[in-house]
Amino acid sequence: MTTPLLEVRGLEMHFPVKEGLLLRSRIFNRAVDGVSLQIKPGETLGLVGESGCGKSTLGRCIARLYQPTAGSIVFNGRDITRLKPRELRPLRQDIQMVFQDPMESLNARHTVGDILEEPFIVQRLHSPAERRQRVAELLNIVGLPARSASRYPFEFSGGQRQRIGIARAIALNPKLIICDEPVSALDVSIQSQILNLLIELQQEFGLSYLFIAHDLAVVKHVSDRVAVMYLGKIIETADSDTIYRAARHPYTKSLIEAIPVPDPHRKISRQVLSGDVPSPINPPHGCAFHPRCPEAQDQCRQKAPTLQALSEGHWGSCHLIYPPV
Amino acid sequence: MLQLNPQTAKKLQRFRRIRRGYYSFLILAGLLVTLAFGELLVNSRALVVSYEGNLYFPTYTDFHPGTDFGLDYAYETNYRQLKKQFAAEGNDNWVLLPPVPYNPYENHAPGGTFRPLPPTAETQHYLGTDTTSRDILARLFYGTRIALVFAFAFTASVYVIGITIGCAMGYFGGVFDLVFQRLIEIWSNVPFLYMVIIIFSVIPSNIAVITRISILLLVMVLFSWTGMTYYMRTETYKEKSRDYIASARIIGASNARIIFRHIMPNVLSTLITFMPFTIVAAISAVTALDFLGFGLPAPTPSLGELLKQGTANLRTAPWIVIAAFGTLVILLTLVTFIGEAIRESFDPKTHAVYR
Amino acid sequence: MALLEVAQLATEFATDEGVVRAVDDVSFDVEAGATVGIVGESGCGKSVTALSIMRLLPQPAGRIAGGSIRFQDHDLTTLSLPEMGQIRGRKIGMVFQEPMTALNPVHTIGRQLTEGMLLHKACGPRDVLRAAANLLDRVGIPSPDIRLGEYPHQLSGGMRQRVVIAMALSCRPDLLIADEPTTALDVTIQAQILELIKDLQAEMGMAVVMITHDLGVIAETCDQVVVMYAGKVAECGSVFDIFDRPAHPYTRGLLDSIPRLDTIPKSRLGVIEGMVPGLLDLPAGCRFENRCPFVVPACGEQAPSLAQIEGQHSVACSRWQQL
Amino acid sequence: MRDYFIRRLLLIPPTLLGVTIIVFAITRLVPGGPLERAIMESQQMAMGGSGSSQVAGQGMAISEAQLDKLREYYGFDKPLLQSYFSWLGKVLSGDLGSSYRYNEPVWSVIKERFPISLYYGLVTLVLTYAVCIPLGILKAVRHRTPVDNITSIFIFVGYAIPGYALGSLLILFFSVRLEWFPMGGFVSYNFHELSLIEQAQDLLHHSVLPLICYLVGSFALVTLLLKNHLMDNLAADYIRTAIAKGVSFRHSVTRHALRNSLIPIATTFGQNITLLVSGSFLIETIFDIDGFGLLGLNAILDRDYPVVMGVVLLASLLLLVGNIISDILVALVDPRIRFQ
Amino acid sequence: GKPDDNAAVTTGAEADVSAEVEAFYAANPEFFGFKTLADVPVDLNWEAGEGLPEIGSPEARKGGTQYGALQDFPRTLRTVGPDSNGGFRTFLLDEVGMSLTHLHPGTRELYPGLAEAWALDPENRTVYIKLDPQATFSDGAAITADDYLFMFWFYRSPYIMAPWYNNFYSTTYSNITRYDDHLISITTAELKPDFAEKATNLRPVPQHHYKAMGENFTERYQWQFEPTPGAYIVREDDIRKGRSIALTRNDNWWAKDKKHWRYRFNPDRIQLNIIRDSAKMFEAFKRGDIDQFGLNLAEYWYEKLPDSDPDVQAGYIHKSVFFNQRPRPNFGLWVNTAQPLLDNPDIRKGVAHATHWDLVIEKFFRGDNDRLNTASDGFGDFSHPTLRARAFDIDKAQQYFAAAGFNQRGADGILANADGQRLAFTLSTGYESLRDVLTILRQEAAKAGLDLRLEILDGTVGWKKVQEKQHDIHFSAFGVPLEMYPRFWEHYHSVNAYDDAFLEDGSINPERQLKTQTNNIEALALFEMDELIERYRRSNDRAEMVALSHRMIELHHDHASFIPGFYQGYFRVGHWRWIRYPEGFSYKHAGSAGELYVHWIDTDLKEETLAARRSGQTFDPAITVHNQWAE
Ligand SMILES: Nc1ncnc2c1ncn2[C@@H]1O[C@H](COP(=O)(O)OP(=O)(O)OP(=O)(O)O)[C@@H](O)[C@H]1O
Ligand SMILES: Nc1ncnc2c1ncn2[C@@H]1O[C@H](COP(=O)(O)OP(=O)(O)OP(=O)(O)O)[C@@H](O)[C@H]1O
Ligand SMILES: [Mg+2]
Ligand SMILES: [Mg+2]
Repeated sequence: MTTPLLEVRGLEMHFPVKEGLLLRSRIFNRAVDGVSLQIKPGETLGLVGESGCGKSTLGRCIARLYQPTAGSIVFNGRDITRLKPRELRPLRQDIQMVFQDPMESLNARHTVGDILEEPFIVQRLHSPAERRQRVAELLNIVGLPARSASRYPFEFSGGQRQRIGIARAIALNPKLIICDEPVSALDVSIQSQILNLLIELQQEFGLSYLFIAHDLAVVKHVSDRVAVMYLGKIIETADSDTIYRAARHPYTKSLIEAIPVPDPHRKISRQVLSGDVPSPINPPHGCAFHPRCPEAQDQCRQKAPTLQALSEGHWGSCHLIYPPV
Repeated sequence: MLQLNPQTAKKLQRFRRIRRGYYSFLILAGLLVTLAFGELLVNSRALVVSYEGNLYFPTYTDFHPGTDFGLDYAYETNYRQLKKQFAAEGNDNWVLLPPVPYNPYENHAPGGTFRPLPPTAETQHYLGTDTTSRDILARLFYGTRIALVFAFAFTASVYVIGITIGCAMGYFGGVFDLVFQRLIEIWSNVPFLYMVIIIFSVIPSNIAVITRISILLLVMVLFSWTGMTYYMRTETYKEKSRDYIASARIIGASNARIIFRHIMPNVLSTLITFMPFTIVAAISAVTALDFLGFGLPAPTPSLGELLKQGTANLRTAPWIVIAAFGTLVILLTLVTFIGEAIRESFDPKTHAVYR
Repeated sequence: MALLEVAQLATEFATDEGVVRAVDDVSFDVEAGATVGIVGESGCGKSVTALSIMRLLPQPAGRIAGGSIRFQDHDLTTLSLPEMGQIRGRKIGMVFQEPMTALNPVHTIGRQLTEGMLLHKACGPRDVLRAAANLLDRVGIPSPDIRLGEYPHQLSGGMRQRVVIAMALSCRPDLLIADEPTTALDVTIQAQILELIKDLQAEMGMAVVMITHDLGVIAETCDQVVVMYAGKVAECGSVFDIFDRPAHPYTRGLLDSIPRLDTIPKSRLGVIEGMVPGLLDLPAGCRFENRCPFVVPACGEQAPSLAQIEGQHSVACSRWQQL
Repeated sequence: MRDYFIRRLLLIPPTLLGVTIIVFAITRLVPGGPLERAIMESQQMAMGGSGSSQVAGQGMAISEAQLDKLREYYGFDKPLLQSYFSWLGKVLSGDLGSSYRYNEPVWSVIKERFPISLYYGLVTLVLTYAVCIPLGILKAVRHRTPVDNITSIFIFVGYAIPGYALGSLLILFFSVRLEWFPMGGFVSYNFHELSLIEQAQDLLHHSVLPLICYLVGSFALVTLLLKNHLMDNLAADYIRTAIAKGVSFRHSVTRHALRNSLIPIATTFGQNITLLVSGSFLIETIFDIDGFGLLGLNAILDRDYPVVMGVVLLASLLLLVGNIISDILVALVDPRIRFQ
Repeated sequence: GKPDDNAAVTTGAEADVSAEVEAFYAANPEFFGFKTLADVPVDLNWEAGEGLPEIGSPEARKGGTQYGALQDFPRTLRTVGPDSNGGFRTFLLDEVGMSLTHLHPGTRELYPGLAEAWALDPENRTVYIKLDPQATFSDGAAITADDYLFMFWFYRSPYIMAPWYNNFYSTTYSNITRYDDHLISITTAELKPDFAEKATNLRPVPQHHYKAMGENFTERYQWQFEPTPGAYIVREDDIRKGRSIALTRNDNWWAKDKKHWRYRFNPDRIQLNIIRDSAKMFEAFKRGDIDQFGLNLAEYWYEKLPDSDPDVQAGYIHKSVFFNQRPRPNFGLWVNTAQPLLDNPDIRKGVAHATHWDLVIEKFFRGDNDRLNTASDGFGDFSHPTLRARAFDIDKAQQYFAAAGFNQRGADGILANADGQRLAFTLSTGYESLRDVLTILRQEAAKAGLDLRLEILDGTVGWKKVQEKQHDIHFSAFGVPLEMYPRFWEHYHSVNAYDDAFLEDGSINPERQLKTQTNNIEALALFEMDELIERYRRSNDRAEMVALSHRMIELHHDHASFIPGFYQGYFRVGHWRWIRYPEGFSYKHAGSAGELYVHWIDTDLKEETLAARRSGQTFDPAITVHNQWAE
């Protein structure tokens, strides 16, 4: 068994909610509440879940954009949870991120050349001439014409912008790229281009991905393993195949059922989940999913389940699915 | 070659299309150029003097005592007289005077007493003279120049301070932000006139006019930068949470780099839209201060001083107030029009209604 | 006669750069009680088509430049504003894409919900609150009486979208236009909303124009489909025609590019290379010409017109027979 | 939200403390305090006056002890902090001290000016909103039409005109030349002899010119603010939703867009409240209106520090309270607002 | 004290200051004497100012309201203590009040006021005074000797917060003695030629009014009108704070039939409204809202109300100039000789010659004003008869500057010395309204190579600056009362310039420190001057004093630390036709047109004029110059 590239243990990110007369934070938004996961070199871990369940927060914690409240992040055998900004800088070469909204994540006042060159400048790599050379290479890799370097982001279409974002992410030859919903904002025809690109890059450079999305079909397509998040916790994780074939958690099941299938012949009636995702500020007692769970029982209301192994590589967090002890 | 960001180019294009603002801009730009070379247009020194075969260009050079041109005094030559004298002598010597042959300080009393003279072309006092017979056009001209330079300097300083502090507050947040917020709230409540009076009474008197103007500028800036910070703070705060900042952080960019390379340029473009209004405020403020007598040190030509003279002589010398008021209003209106046009072209309102 | 007949609709916008024809020669019919889907990439004119039907184009930039929209006995393009006011909300309801912004943030849900009902006298002032509460209940909002007094920001996105739907349905319209009603929502919520619309349609017997870019949604909800590309109809037909026998290369490309649960993981997905042409520099011929894998020089010369394949299935491609 | 307002209220005292400390310190640092003024008045030749007023002891030196006595009288005998805190102590017990200049309690000096400033402030405020809101609506709906352009020019020119300068011109033409309006003052000298209706007329008669000066500048800001926000709101999705329900355009403006556009105006309301009382001393000088602004200016020129401190204290307090009122207003018109 | 039968102010329960006053009298027996009529010397020569021409005109008619304006509302109705020195004080005291005797405006001799008769005892520096038994305060209380005793207590009391008064009344006078209710004597500390004047220009202070004197004097009496022996009173109803104040003629005025008083104080009411802006005040005058307006400034006389003005031409508004002869305010440049360079007499003389006052007088004041020649002009023979101020002379100025090492003109035409130091000084002033004068001086000085940097300061700041001796050259003037002889000590004595200015032998003390907060703002310290001043102070011989005065003025001139400016030998007014002055009204010593209250309002003329103005009817223009007292 290979050593994991990334190992996250019991990660918590609690945002203080300022309140009261003195703005003390007695209440916390438990955006990420005890998440553990592993990513092996060259592997893609898909992360799905509804809006607000903490996917982005988790990604940003791993990228050390946030300082996690608790838990540890071990990258390449090194605990990076508490590194100072200065110590983090070399690490930045290894972990990169691709964001959802390509327009938001590109500085509109910089040319594409500036944007792609910046990683090298910040990391003090290469001479100016080499940098320009590298920028041209990057543009070539992501399939943009070389003259794009002198143009501005808004002169590009959404898909092209996302390519620029990807080019920047791979500029420093990272080992892990956190893709935070990289295709959610794109049209279907563009989406497939980007997915293809990401997959090609992975194969070419041996990258690992943490691939965040809310579209399960997309996640399944790109991932080796999938983790399903609900309200700050991972409630089920397994090989992507297993998840779709043999999901165990009621939430995962209804999530899969909810995906509209582009096939008019398969008009199935499905079990529609009622209600909304509860707020992570005061999550329901017991199992966070119980208010929406069609199979909820008393113990679900009382005790929070923990993530347990269901079979080889398949973990779940539900009282009703634990294998008999 | 200057390569404009196409977005900026588009904004400029939009600006050009707003005719009221664009023409105001052209007029103001023309005015600025004229003012910059003002010494050639409005000056008591001659442009060219030809004396005994030599050519003299006194405008930007040292002063020439009267003795240089065969006169019997050692002080600055009176070129208007010299011109008359040369003409009377009828020899080859000649003098070329600027269109308005007066400087803003000299008391030129053609009638023999220092009194306001109505505008006449005959004495070349095209806008008349003020109560001590100084040429109004010259005083307006240089007063406007000083006011504009003052306003630009003021705006620049306010921006630098306000932006730096506001940005830092928004970016670092937390205690830093809280403390500064309180300080700013307190600071902005301190009456500004006070400071002007104080500084003006404690600065040593043996320093030059220009230094005193600078001190006035400093005091005004000291009490005006706070307004900018509110806007900068929230704006920075907003920008800070955007993904492009996250993507800069993720490649390891330092705080300084993020602030100066990323946040500033993004916030600044909207700040530009405030600029004309800051300039208007500066001109108005310094004019009001002059009007009250706490502004630019005498005898610096200034709009406020002229306005004050004008309002005190409304009935007898209406041309003073008309000239000063007219100049002030035209100037401020031009800048306001430009400001509005900039605002509109930088932040075009989607004019859409549904019916 | 169909409930709604859109014929050769053309809609233009005056922009800084010039006049943009966002919808060009679009025709389709909606039968009473049927569901018609309009699908296409972002910017292809779906919303503009819907807004044109409602005569809700932003003034003064937008205008209907040609064609007709026959709804029941009226040509909507020529109705006076007050007459249009009688149709809007009462005969045709509309659900918008963004539930976050579609509601007035400073008015209560109740006030917004009842406004249309009072206006069209769908019920008397005394019963209106009860009717509103019923409606909310009907769209699946728990404790509707309390919700009526709340403001939009106090509701989640899904709730808000339900309110918008309730508003659109408050006068029991004959036609509901739903412009991407679920795009901004989570999958589970999307499923809820789609179910809701289906149920309501069955109950009220209204026709629905469902606008979306999600082929899955189309497949699940629609009877008829109009595929749009760059302001024009590329293909239209029954949902089975489109999914089983796509005739237009664009429709095919779309269907190929979506990852399905049964595609092989990490395999190459089908792509449509290139970009949608800008509306300001449209090619003279077929608008899909620059991205089409089957392009021949003739495609660039003349714009293909909608040709009938069989029944209601038509396609705007000059080479459909060869493919 | 309640906590927010309580906190805002709690923050008022420290802010006032800071402001008053700074101003107090400044009064001590300024050369030419009340003492010097008193000495000067008795010794220097007064300009303008007939100068015949004979003062005993003119030109006599006074002893250090006597000087100290005067210092004590003017409260300049103690170190800065000590005298600040004794001032503060008095303020806390409701005593703002007494004016050097008027030798009356500061509070009663301020109180007298208050109704006058309040009158102009309120009328200006009401008129500003009464004119600007309809005008803003008109301009938003008629964007880029001749109506919009022409009113814009008027508004901007008005914005650029300094009110005090305009005041002199107005007096010249309307009071001196045409004698249509009085030359200034708040009311006529025989005001108290008039009947109620005449009093109202008199007040109005006196207010016209100053109000014009007050108003010219204030129109631009509110009108444009409203116009811009209304335009944004008219283009907003929820208006489309309303129209889609069959609501007429007029109602969509008045019932939907307007209230949203008033939110930013409510935010600026706080500053306008300060205008209520602070007025503009320049305009007040020109028109001899004995208001708050003029009081402040004169107090500064007269080195009447207790009044200065009183004015600063009150003005700051009003500004702070005004801002809170703004916040409350915003919270009232905008249910989304959740201050923390 | 005397029985308090007129308790206008005090109520029974309140503090009564009488005991304190009595105690003070008792503690200072050498100052407060109590004697009987028998103690009055018998050989006194009683005078009553007989034979002086009567003031005012029998034609004067009583009645009408006179409208005037004040720039600022009076800060107080007190006449003493903080802020009592405002413009309204003249109305309360100088013009409307009454003292024992007054100086006749024509002859400068004493004529009776509250005194019925007086007798001088030069040997003892004492004046005996018989009070007019008819004299009463406006509240009806009789004026008696006690009010004079109380006056001294009052002015020496610390409660009034006026150290100058405290000083003045304890050092100028040495005794007051009460013989009976209507006979007192007052002794001055020094026997000066004008001691009679000093002893009799005193006003009574009504003890009954100030019964409740104490620490809170300033606040308590802030708005209380002190009962006056004079013609006008301020009624409480007429005090409209911040807006207007009015004086009302007291119909029962005790002096209304007295010689010198009966034709005066004619208007029934004097209504004073507040108009802050002087330009606006003038407009109010032109509208007829104000009856008369001072036109001293050339700007008003020639520009704003020229002879050609329609209202003047139509005879509605009359213009009058009255020349006078009285001590002249010393407008001029006060040079701080303690500043570097300015300590050099050559520089000072150069500056004097580079200052073009004649141009200012000629072109700014239209030649109406005259050059002040010394700092002590207008004191009759006490002033120097021949000395002339240094005239503007570029050559001389340059010579003097050259002598001080400034002989090269810089690029801007300003002289510099070998070290490159520019010849530049700050010319400051606290007179905002005279800034034009300074700009003219500056322009002209530049011709002589002297750079004057202008500093126009707020009045108090300017004052503070000179008091701290931080100025270079300051443009200012000290108030000069109508006195017989000039004062020298506070301006020119070295004790007001330095601590220990000189060593024993008269040489300069090298360690002397500049003294601040004094009026010697030239930092003038001349050993010889000190001696002269001391002799002058000791002298009671008029001739000796005249000689000393001349010598000191010369010395001061030679020192060149004061550059005399200008004086105005006249006053001039514009007044509406209905304001009437006595035929040929012009008094040698008068300071203003209104101060004697000899004018009256002709209400018929007022109606006529206003009607004429409406109908366009005109009268003969009246522009009068009373130049019998022109110098
Ligand atoms: N910087 C932050 N400060 C405070 N709370 C935050 C912050 N970022 C996220 N949150 C909160 O944390 C929770 C999780 O947010 P997160 O963005 O991680 O969700 P997500 O799963 O990425 O949702 P989406 O699909 O909408 O992107 C939310 O309740 C959010 O409000
Ligand atoms: N107000 C407008 N002014 C100018 N052009 C407009 C305007 N509204 C829409 N358009 C243009 O019309 C075209 C069609 O827009 P439309 O909103 O119908 O697209 P859509 O298919 O609904 O896309 P999406 O899936 O993003 O909602 C776009 O290219 C757009 O640029
Ligand atoms: Mg997210
Ligand atoms: Mg759309």
